Amino acid sequence: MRLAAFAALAACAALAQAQDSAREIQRYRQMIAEGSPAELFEVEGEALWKKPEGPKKVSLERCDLGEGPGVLKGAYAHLPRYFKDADSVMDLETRLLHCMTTLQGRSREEATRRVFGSADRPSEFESLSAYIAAQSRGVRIAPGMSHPKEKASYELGRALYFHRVGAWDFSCASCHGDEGKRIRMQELPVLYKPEAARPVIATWPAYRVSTSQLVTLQWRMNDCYRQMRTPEPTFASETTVALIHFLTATARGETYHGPGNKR
Amino acid sequence: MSRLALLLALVTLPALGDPTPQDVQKVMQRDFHGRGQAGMDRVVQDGVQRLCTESHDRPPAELAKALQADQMKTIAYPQGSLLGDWQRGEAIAQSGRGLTWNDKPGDAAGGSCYNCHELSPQELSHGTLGPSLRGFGRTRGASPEVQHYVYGKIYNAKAYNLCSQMPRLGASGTLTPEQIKDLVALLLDPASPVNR
Amino acid sequence: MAAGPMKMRALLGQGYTDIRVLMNHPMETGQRKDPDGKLVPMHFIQNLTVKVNGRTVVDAQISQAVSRNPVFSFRLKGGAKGDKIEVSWLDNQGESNSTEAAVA
Amino acid sequence: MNRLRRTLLAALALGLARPLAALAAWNKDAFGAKTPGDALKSLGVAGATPSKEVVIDAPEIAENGAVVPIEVSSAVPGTTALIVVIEKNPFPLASRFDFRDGALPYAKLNVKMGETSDIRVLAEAAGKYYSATKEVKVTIGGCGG
Repeated sequence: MRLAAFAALAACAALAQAQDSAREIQRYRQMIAEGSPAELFEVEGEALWKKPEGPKKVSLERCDLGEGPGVLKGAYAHLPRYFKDADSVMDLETRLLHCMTTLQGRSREEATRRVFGSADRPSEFESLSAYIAAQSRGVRIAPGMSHPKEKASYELGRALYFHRVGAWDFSCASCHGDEGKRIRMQELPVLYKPEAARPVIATWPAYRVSTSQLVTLQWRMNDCYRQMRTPEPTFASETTVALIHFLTATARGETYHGPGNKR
Repeated sequence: MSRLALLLALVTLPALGDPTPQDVQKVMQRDFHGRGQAGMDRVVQDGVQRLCTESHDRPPAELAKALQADQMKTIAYPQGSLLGDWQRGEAIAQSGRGLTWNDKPGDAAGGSCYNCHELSPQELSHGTLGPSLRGFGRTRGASPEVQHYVYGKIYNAKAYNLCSQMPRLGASGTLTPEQIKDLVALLLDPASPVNR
Repeated sequence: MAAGPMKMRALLGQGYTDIRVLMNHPMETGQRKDPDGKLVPMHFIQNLTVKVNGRTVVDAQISQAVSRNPVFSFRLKGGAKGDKIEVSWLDNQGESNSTEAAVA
Repeated sequence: MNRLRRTLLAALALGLARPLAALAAWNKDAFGAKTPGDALKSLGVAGATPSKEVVIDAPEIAENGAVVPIEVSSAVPGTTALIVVIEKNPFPLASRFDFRDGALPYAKLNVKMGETSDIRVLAEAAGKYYSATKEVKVTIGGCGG
């Protein structure tokens, strides 16, 4: 009798424990979000933006991110978008690469040698992304949606989201397809739905506490495909831009408030 | 293959202008590159992936049945007991490594089980993409039939539910038959924490 | 980045001043291996000092158990807009850095 | 690197920064101790009274042991120091904060935890010590690949 009562008590405790776990993880995330080292990367990124580089020894300060040469305010919130000079849709990192090769005269090979950094040595794309994204704080997310190539990019991104592929048969929707699911303790936002995409996209790029790195959306696409057991998507390729475009377009209307914090 | 093509043609076609899985595959073949053990052969969809993409994971029943039967044929059962060592099984269930471009080929892979399933109650950090497997063997026992089912399900989940989100852990070469037996033990052995 | 930038903000709250400071530092424990399998030498901040208008108010000794890229918050009694806050650190390899901000 | 650092390095080279180094004391014995008991002994703490006035705000579960946010404070009148001990870390003493007139006995910081452990915080007031304890469970997040 006492044993049965004890077992029932244990079962109740286990249920309560599961609910507490989720709540406590929420609190954990909230607490780490309160002081973000992302700001340190913004400082580095500003210095890089203004630093002369490449054979032409010029800075990126004349780079046109879509709002005119050198205009940073709101530029990130309006990407990805179509650029006439490149006749293609570009996200922030792709556009930065474009400016490195055109303005600074660097080769694509040299400029993409280290697109994702380490805790000890961030990549220039990471610091630059933090700095530039921060200049869109308070601006509504509104990527390009009108040019035929922008529409095609969005459609490709959506098709990629549901495309099952790789050694484990995953699509993005395998993990980000149903409400209320988790991998380990990590909640999985259903990113093809606006209400889920908005808070996520509004805080990328972000400082990732588990690796002490500033991570970008190009990195996120790359590392999801790695975990999906596919080969590697090329940095700044149409595939990665299209997925970023689809996710950002799904989040449109939200006010940008990053760079944020991630696990 | 021609039978498959014919069957696929029966599936509702997406709206005109939307990229088809064939279009997407072509883009991926251009935009991806092989790295480490993750070769470009992996962006070529097989029949299961293609049908599940086309049908948004809701394949017509007839078609699903036919393809599931094909998948069932991929499962190779070892001789004798399918019950391995649950302690090794626990370690395999915990590990999320294997088959990525930065895993060393030949290094033991894990099953990533806790990423999606609850198993041992001691592990609080478990996913919920798949059903909870806590107490799995308590109600089902560990008869040869149950062992056979569990081994097969881990080896090739698509043989049971064509568009399941669970990887084909044996058929994809992720786990060895020995490792799958250890996972069967983790789920069915009465001494396993899953059942205690 | 050994000793990169620091960032601080000091805000006047209800009866106290809230200071938050970010520091760029690897906070190496001496137990981590680099990608080549070599141990990364211990490298961490040991002392942290907070001064208000030149007077020390917090003196902290910290260990390698503080996370990489440390973030600290402190609170001062009262305070006034324009008070000069200075935070400085010194690590086990003799490196140091400091930053200043006025209470806003 | 930044200008400030260059200036500081130059100052170091000239020996100008030496007073800063001389000011700073770091209790090598306490921080090098491998048990909480030894660490506290090296800090001169003989015993501590459990007190609800010593507050530890930390999540009960942390998804990542590399960054565990904790907020510590004391409402014990006359608190002049807060000591943070992570019981199961290889070197348990994590920090000691000395507060002078003008500072509240409060600190927020992120710490590393090797495994699930109790965090113990001691407040020093008028030569006496008061303590509180809180357990933080360290788990695994993400895909683990």
